Amino acid sequence: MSEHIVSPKLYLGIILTLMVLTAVTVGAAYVELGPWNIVVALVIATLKATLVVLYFMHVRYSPGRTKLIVVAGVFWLGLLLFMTLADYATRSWY
Amino acid sequence: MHRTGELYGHFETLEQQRESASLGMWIFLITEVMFFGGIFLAYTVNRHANPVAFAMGSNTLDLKLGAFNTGVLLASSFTMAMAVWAGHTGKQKLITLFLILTLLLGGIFLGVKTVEYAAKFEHHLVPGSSFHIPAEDVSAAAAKADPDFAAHAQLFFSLYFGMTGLHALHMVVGAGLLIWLIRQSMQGRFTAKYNTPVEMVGLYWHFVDIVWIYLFPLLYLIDRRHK
Amino acid sequence: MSATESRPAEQFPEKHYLNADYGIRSWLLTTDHKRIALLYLVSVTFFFFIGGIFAGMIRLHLLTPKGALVSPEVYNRLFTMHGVAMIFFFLIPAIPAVLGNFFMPLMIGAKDLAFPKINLLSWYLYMIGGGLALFSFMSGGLDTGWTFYTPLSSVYSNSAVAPAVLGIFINGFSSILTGLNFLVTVHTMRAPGMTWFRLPMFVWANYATSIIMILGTPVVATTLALAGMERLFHLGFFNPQLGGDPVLFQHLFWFYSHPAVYIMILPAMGVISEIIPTFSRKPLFGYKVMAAASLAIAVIGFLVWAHHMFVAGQSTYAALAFSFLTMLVAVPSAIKTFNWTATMYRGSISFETPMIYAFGFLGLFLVGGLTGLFLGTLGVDIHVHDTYFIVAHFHYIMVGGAVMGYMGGLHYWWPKISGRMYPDTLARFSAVVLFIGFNLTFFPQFLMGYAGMPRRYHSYPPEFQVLNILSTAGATVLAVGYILPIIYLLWSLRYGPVAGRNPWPSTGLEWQTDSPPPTENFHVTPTVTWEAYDFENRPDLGLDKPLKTDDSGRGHD
Amino acid sequence: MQLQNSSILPEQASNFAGGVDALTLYILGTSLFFALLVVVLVVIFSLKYRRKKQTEIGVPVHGSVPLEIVWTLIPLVLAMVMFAWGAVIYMDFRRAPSDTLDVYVIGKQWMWKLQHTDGRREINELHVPVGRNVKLIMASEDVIHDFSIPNFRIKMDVVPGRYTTLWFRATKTGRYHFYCSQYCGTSHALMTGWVTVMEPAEYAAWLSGGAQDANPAGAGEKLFTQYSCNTCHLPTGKGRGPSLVGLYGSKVKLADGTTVQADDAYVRESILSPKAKIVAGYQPLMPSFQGLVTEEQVLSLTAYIKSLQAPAPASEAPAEAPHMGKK
Ligand code: HEA
Ligand code: HEA
Ligand code: HEC
Ligand code: CUA
Ligand SMILES: [Cu+2]
Repeated sequence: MSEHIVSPKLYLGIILTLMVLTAVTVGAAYVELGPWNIVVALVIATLKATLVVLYFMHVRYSPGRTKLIVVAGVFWLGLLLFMTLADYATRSWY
Repeated sequence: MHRTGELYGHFETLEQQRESASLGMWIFLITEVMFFGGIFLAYTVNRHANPVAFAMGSNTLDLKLGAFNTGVLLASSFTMAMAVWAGHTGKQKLITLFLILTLLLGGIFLGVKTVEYAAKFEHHLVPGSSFHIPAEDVSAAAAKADPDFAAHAQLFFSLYFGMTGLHALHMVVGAGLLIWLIRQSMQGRFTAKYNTPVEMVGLYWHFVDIVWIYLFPLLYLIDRRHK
Repeated sequence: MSATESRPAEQFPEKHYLNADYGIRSWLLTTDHKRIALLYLVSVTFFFFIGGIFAGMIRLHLLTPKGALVSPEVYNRLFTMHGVAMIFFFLIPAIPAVLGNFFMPLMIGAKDLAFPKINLLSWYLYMIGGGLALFSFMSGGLDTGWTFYTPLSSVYSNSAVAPAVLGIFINGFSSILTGLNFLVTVHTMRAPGMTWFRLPMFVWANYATSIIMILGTPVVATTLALAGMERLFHLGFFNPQLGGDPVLFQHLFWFYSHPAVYIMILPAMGVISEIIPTFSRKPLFGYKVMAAASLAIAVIGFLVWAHHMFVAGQSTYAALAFSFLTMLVAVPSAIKTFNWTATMYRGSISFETPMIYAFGFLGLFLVGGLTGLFLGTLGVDIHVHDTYFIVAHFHYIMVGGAVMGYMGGLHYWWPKISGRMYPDTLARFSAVVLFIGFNLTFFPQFLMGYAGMPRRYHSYPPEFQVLNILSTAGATVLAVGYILPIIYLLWSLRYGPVAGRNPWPSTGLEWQTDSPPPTENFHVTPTVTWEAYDFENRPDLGLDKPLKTDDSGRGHD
Repeated sequence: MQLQNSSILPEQASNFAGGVDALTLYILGTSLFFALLVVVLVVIFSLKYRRKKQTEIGVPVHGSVPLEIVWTLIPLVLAMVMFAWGAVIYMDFRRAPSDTLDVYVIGKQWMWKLQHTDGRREINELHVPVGRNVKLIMASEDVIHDFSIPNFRIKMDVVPGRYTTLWFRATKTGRYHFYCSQYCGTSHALMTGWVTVMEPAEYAAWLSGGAQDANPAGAGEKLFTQYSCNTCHLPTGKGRGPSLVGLYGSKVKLADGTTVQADDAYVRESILSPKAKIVAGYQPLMPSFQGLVTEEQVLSLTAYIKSLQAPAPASEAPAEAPHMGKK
């Protein structure tokens, strides 16, 4: 399956990026952005998670089936969150 | 179910066995995603309902320790990835080395977590009968329109302990798996041809890392600006 | 059974999975999926009877408006424990863990599931969970309703909630591991030639079910864990007095528990999709559509959960969306119903016991499913929500549908499981008793429900008494219909005539091996060269060639 | 008790009943059609194609794409009609008209406490005039309950920690059972009562008779002083908080630019968590009264605020409406 062998150099690049992103997100937390603070924090977290999934977990080099599983998992989590929060968001509508 | 070498009797080939293990692991991780998903949802809804208490609770967490730990865990993911790489390239010594490094970093993470937990115990911020919020915090919160602050803060801390505790539990399981791998690896069981266990534990370890990648901003970062 | 008589008598195989090894250890430590299936068979039957006894007491109590049997406290415990035992410990594991476990590997030509040890672990988790539930039943019982709504369950109830919740939590992992095992098995363990579109529909059904199990069950596990912690440590995730929200619990609970109803019905649909072609000696009508419909039910089934909460205080617009999606999920079920009917068209239909059950399923599932449409419709649900109309709806679909399917499957595969035949006439008779008793029990409940009788009432206004008496009378008939099979199936183990490899005959791989099968399932790994349900090109079955396809030209597609 | 008439449907006694029953009959018709279709086909096939010879097999028909499409589309369309029709009824059910007679309902294990706007209290009984729009504003003191009136074809959960509302217009005088429909513990089955629908004149007589507590608006006025609300909310609007005169029913502009309808839920939220919605032009100074005031006191305060109507449009109150508040 994932017989593709990633070079340690790439891994090193990824981990450095992850560290930088961590520093960025900590810094951003102190900047007053109103509701955007949450968005920024979560976008950076998602970026980091994506890097881990694609490279450390080799999904980028994995067969379509693995990709499908990952996408399906994220999608279902999204369903749970989105559809429930949609209720809360629209409670006050008439 | 008899077994010949690495191959279990109900499989026809090693390739089939490897594929099954990998598929099984990925499916397992998806169930984990949904498992944590429920708590993340509970966190979101409760935070939305009690913004003041959650913001103040979040500010009691030690950001330096949290950020440090994030770095540690990311680094451990890196060493884990290197262990898998060493497996694929058949460098037996390196497998063991990287596994040990991963275990060490995981240990540091758990150690720091213990320090953080201990601080919370000291300040009576652990949900339960001894939970206590200083009176001035309560009145400060009441001024910000949350008279039931003590209860709501307790909610924050129960989610904090629930989420980080569940994460730590996963780390402990992961550490156990690493020890099991290290023992096998020292016996030279893993080769370029057979290293499925290393790869599988690797997937698990990265997943646990990802959970933390989200826990860190949600618990430590959001609402920092209020201080 | 008549087909058997015309064929040469077969011998009971000398060595098979049942006598491969002896002693209690050989069962409790087995990794043979067939033996694990039998462990499940015994345990789910046990819980069915526990639940059935509670049901009997419920019905007896409701004979009079004031309540004939027990105090309100006890009555509330009865229906809660009835629901918990039946849903979590009987019906959810029933078809997948018994029939699926036994037959999926056989049907795809594998030696076992992909992870035999995990399979055994699933059973142990089930037993631990079940043990905790029993412990809760015996140490004061449980009075929250099977839905565990907060803050009633987490703050106000004084019953043994914690052990029950923990039991269901642990049982959830059993379900997750079963689903995981099935998914991997279908992907990696198929015999040569067994392509995706040659899989029997029962395998597709279990595949779809497994998807629900792995994606839904973890969420109910977290939910119950949160509710349990809320109860034990006085936290407030769902308690408004401490800052939480009770409706959130309902969202989380139904996110699993609605899809869970499809965990119950999909495998039963799979069983029916095996039985109808076999006893019509004809391919399943619209094979690919049927497979797609199973997956569609599993996926769309995840989008409708809040139809249980139309009057629970969710937003108006969310209710609209969920009602809309509920209507969509009814469509694949409609497609399935029509395809089963069409499968019988121009078949060669015989009426052995499994087919009688399949007819029962079809009729009762129709009523249950169609009444689901009333509930999915917003305007009507505000009237019938939490009345006996709901009770009737779900018993029609779960008892009339899923349990009928389970019984049908048990009768269909019994010769393979045990190697022996049961008395067919008696079995058909008891299927008919079941059908009559069932309708007598639950049809009146539609009427009382629409007239306004709320569910979970230990006493009720006198105008509902006549209907309640009818319902109780029906339940006694129903009980007979469930006890008879136990008797004759056990009898057949010893005295039943030898069944032979393929008594009906049927096209699936599972019928190619001995009855009962050997431990390794097949003496030689089979290679599949035929399509599913293809009676036409199977000389080995000893059947005629089909009549000439007719002028309508619709012989093949 | 109302006896059922000869029809299979229970008595229809509200504006919703006819619509719900009509929709039920439509779904019933559709269902009967499909159920009969399938059953008749199964019977015909069973008779016509029953096995005649032991080794016979059926004609291998594999499927038909046009048929599949037909029996996908027909149910889909019929189900969409059900959805749309049901949605229309539901929207009506969720959106109360503005001219309602309000009754406050508090559910607790295991009784219903009801209070009319002029102070008349009832337990497990509800008196309403025929032909008037009535709105129940409901809260729970403990677990979730549900107020359900089958002859009106409506019900709504009563959820702790917030308000839910239920509205109807009774169309027939008489006594109708109401039930608690959400399982709420031991005596759930005893949490029932009767709605009495009366002629308006009779109703007015009933209202004025019987024990009458200080009306909630009056009680609310006392609380308004007791909790020093009046120190910030001056009727002139010159206080630290906005004037509450004429607030109820108006549209409020918020600091974040949105507007909200000032209904019961909004007033309740303003009292319990003022920070949630800040009125444009004001500082978030108001303290929360969460935990200080009980649900009943919130209801009284709300009733008082409601009674503070600007003097100008006095016309909207119908003649038989109970007068609200003083001056
Ligand atoms: C196996 C279990 C099972 C299954 C399969 C279903 C299937 C369906 N259920 Fe049911 N349901 C339950 C078990 C099940 N249900 C339980 C246990 C409860 C109560 C829980 C509790 O509160 O305790 C419940 C409650 C319940 C509610 C909540 C009611 C309330 O509390 O107010 C609703 C509302 O939408 C609903 C709808 C449906 C629908 C639309 C389907 C559909 O999937 C049905 C689809 C089938 C058909 C439609 C029949 C075949 C179709 C045709 C012949 C063609 C004609 C079709 C059309 C015109 C579309 N169900
Ligand atoms: C798979 C699920 C399943 C199954 C199979 C059944 C089977 C039956 N159920 Fe039930 N039921 C539920 C799931 C199920 N139920 C659920 C989820 C609820 C909701 C719970 C809640 O509200 O929380 C419910 C609620 C429920 C109620 C409503 C209680 C209330 O709201 O107050 C009633 C009332 O008639 C009822 C009756 C029955 C009957 C008569 C049977 C019969 O089919 C059972 C027949 C079987 C036997 C009778 C056992 C075999 C015979 C013996 C062991 C001999 C002894 C027999 C006697 C003494 C009669 N069930
Ligand atoms: C310390 C001053 C203060 C006190 C005391 C106070 N309020 Fe307020 N109130 C405010 C301010 C300032 C606002 C506007 C900002 C906001 O929306 O929070 C407000 C807003 C409101 C609103 C919304 C008004 C609108 O125009 O939308 C209501 C209703 C209300 N208060 C009711 C009460 C009640 C009832 C009490 C007593 C139980 C009370 N208030 C006590 C300061 C106060
Ligand atoms: Cu209150 Cu049921
Ligand atoms: Cu549902």
